[in-house]
Amino acid sequence: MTLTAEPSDAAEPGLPDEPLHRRLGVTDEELAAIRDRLGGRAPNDLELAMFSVMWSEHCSYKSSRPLLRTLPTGSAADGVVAGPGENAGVIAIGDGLAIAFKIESHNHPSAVEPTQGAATGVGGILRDIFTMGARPIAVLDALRFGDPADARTRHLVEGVVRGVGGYGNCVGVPTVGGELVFDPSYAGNPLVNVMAIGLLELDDLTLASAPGAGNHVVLFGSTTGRDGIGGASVLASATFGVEDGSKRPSVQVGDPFAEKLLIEASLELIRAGLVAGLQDLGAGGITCGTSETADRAGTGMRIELAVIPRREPGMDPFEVMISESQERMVAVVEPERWNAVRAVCERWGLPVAIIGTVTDDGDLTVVDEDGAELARIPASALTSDAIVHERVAAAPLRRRAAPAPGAPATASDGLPERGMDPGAVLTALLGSANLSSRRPVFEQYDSTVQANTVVGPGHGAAIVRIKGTTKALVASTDANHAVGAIDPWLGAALSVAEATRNVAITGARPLGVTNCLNYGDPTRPEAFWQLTEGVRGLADACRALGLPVTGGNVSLYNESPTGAIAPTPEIGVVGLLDDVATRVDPAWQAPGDRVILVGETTPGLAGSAYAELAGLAAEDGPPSLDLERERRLQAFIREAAARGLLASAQDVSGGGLAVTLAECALWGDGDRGLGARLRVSVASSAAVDLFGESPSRIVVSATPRHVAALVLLARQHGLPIEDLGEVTARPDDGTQARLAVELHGSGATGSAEDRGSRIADALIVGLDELRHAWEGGLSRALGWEQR
Amino acid sequence: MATRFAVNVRPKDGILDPQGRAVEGSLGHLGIEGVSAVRVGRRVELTVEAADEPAARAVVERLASELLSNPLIEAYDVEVLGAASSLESSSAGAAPPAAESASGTPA
Amino acid sequence: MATRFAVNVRPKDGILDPQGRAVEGSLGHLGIEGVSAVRVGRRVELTVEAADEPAARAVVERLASELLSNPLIEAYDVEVLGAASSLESSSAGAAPPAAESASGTPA
Amino acid sequence: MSVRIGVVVFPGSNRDIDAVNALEVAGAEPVVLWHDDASLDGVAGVLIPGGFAYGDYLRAGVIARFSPIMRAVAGFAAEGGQVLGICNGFQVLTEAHLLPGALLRNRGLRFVSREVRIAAERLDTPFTHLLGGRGALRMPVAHGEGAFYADEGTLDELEAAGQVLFRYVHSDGSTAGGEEDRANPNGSLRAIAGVLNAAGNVAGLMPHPETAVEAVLGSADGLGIIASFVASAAERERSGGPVEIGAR
Ligand SMILES: Nc1ncnc2c1ncn2[C@@H]1O[C@H](COP(=O)(O)OP(=O)(O)O)[C@@H](O)[C@H]1O
Ligand SMILES: [Mg+2]
Repeated sequence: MTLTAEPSDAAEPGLPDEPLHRRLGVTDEELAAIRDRLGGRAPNDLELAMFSVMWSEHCSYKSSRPLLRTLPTGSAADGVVAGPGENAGVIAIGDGLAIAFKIESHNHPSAVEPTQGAATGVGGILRDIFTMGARPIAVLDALRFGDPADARTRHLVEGVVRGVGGYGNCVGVPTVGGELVFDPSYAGNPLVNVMAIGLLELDDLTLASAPGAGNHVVLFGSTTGRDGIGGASVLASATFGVEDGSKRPSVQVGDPFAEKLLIEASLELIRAGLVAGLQDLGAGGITCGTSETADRAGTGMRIELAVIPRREPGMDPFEVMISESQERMVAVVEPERWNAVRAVCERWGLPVAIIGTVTDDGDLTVVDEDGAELARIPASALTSDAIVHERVAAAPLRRRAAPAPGAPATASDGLPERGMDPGAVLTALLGSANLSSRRPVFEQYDSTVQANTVVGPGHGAAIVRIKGTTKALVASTDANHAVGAIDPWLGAALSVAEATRNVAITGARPLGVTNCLNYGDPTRPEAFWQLTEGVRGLADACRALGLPVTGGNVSLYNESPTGAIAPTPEIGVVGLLDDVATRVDPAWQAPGDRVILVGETTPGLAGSAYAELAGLAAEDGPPSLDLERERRLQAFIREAAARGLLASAQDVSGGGLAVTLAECALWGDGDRGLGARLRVSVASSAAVDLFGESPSRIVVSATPRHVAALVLLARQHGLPIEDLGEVTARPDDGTQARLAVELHGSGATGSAEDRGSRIADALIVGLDELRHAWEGGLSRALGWEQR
Repeated sequence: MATRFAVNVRPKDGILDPQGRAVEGSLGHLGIEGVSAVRVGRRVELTVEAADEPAARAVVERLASELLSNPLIEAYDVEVLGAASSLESSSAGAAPPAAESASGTPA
Repeated sequence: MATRFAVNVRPKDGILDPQGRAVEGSLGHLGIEGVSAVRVGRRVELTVEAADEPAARAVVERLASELLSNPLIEAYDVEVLGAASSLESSSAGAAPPAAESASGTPA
Repeated sequence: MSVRIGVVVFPGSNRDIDAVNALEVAGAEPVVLWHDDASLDGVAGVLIPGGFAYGDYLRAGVIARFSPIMRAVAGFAAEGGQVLGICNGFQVLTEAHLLPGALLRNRGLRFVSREVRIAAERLDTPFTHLLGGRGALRMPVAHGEGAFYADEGTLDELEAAGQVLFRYVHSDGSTAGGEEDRANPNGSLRAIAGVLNAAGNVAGLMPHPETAVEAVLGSADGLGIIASFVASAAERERSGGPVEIGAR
């Protein structure tokens, strides 16, 4: 057999006259390891193609597997029913119900074709969820791009958002949250990470395994075409080169309509107990779906190539075996259930075929029409026994300074030094590309379909009720790349802290963590060190907060000729509210309520939005994180919420305390806005207190009669607490409400007299100005028409 | 000189065409038989004011490859629909009959 | 006999065409001048197996008026692209040059 | 015994989940009607829910129109049965010529998902008689093709005949402007959000009253529309024929 059509005329990293394995991205060392697993025999071309996709970074986790073993994965005591290794993590939530959730990247496909790349990313993660027997009930999209003023970025943003929306809207799963972040490090390599959450009855839990020799292997869903050939190996495992524009592998096109039918048919098959195992086909196509399910069950499979339904004539065996055509599933079906399975698929208008048989020999065997063997590979060699590389990690010799693009390096308290009006700084931050309202984006996503959305995108963590119960799920995604670029351990730990805090401030109990590790080329020691540190930060934070990591995804080689991305450990958290009626909102509720800061403000502006805007001192570092304090803070806020002491709660994150206060004000009273009259004590510098992003802080509001109880509760948790002032009524004279923050304390005036005289001693700004900045910031940054 | 063109954009060979597939799937309900290989694309008609036809065609080609089609997943061809006074063409409803047609695939 | 057809569907006169407007709006960014009256429609290519061409055309007309266009807002015309073996046409990428074209507006 | 209301499910429908929930909240018994069946199973009213029937490929609603179930729905409507189409269901009903006008691409060319306000023009229809007022109702929209269009003459006729059922409004109840007004999410002509057929028994609207039926979801303002529909379907069933609701 020869490979007549190249797996992708483009995708081979090497030169055309190189041996086939290298052209498929398989190293000489890996080829030797493949021979080992074939009992010393050389693979034929089809087998080599199958190994090349399965031993790609994307499918095999060959660089990251040893690291991932260090993560805390929880136990039945945490409610964990399925952990890493399954299509999605599953956690029981009582009432016989469970949630399945996971986050996954589609970075490289989205860089090539943003709309289809993002769309198929949504499709892929949804399949992971319903393959487990869960109905997808929510999607969150975490997106990262380069400079929003850049034409290429704008094209990517437009396309990715269209892709996420176009797919999610059509399949009828609400997109309830996410992130949109701009940073120059993503210019050549955008990040598209999508998280999905599903709800299932525990009885319906279905695993991706292929038990029972003699069972049918059934393929249903779309037909198999040439699209996405070699996508896994090529797209996810190779650094983007300059010349990629001309050498593009085939693009996968998503069909959300077919996915919707696939969801309904799959869930119907599962509920009727018609399948013994179910696996979606994603990266690695049929090769991956069959070898993984067989390996998990300790069985083998014999696949009859000729009966696989195709979209095009003349496809080569390797094309059929590694095609990444979307919207396909493999089911393992007992022969007596086949007719029922076929009936369900046909009712939903989906092509369905028996493509093979489960065997007991442990091999994945591919045969042609005449029964001649085209390939025979131990299933384990393609999956659990795939090669693992011990990569070299090395910290950079010199610590990096925080990236502050185009900003002048000035003292970290540059704000008072330069006599800047803190109100103007706040307005600039709120109107900035990263902190302004994401409304222009999330309004393109159906966030309400299924009639469960209690809080959609835009106001902190998303809240989705569980119909028929008083419960609700609370979800957030976060990643701190800016600190991660300076200290990858800290960046990862901060990401976990923020994502869990976002969930906890609603009063919910975080249940578990999923993560998408977006890093650079693991063969580069510094990049591998970043990954190592990131995993350590993730593990440390999850242990400290007592949370299991139930799944995730690793995306490496996120580099372009302009450099590697900032390390980006995207963290997805799902929490549970036992009674949705007790949820706490971030918005201020009523005039007269007290505004209270819980937690300690610590120095360090590196990695903050303020530093990006105003510059920072060369010696300044990022703020520190005390995971034990974070744990106490989250325990405090949950208890305060449970006891009904809170009118509102919002955490301090991007843009610092001032931005948090502005959000509470703008969203106050059903988005009509509520002002406040506050005093903030400044310890070292106004910039740190107003705009610093030191973690583990929450702004709450409460009716005056609950303040004493809150103070006591904070003391009991060993947390500092400061009453900042009160929420004010809207002026009756029709003038706009204002946010007024007076600064006092030693740092407010500074030590030198002349310095003190130039310090603005108050932040006073009207909500109309703030709202204008906040609402229009993103459209202005992207050059979108405002409406 | 004003010329009216049409740019026909269609999914490339081998690229999934969900719309075409959906139309085929609905033919049964319409009681229509014998229809196959349905491909759904876009057709953009436009008037170009340029010195001569080659100059006008160059403009259309650029538009077609950079804006109107996505070369990764779509192919296009350009048709000349005929001379058009820009005024006339701006209200052109039914297209004038195709005068000439040529195929092109983006580089 | 298998014939390949194209049905061109476009927004009727007087119906605002926001897509066309969007194309016109982005011409400036591309530095393209002299383009006007942009109308964005659909083009559906299909193969019809019928006894003869008139029979095939009747099928296409029915499809075009009932399914492919909405007479309230759209007009269409039908082009004959040429004879096609159904197999060939199923992977038809670039259209063969238009052999003939006729305009029609649904009743 | 609660009244049985059919919810038509096409391949690609997705707000059927919302519709079933809303009907239950309104005290009705939802009955799923599969697109490939030609029978309405004796239901008292038909709700065509939102979603992307057949992927909304080609034109929203056009392929669905040819489903066997739509012949049954047309027959039911011709006999005076109440039919409510929401979002994609509205698109299907216009494509099927059971409602006037057409729904074009949103003028902004983007999908629009947000909360809007609409107000009923008439309170004497099977779909609005329990609303109790013409105040602004809050509910979500989520669509890419929702700009109501008909030619000027038709629009005048629809207005004169009382067939304009809902318009987009501002929070103070004043009618929204054209496409440049955020209150009109899609650029619908004359801010029309929903219409009625001439006989008054078939209605369609783009916003989602069926998703706004519980306070926990942010608004229960849509319940008045769903409840009106359910009540009038029940009334018709009881009286064994078309009912006149209120007086014009
Ligand atoms: N790409 C997106 N898709 C959907 N929602 C988004 C997206 N980006 C941001 N959001 C929403 O906008 C709000 C602000 O985002 P962010 O500042 O990251 O939130 P937070 O400060 O709560 O972590 C959140 O509710 C978030 O879910
Ligand atoms: Mg965040």
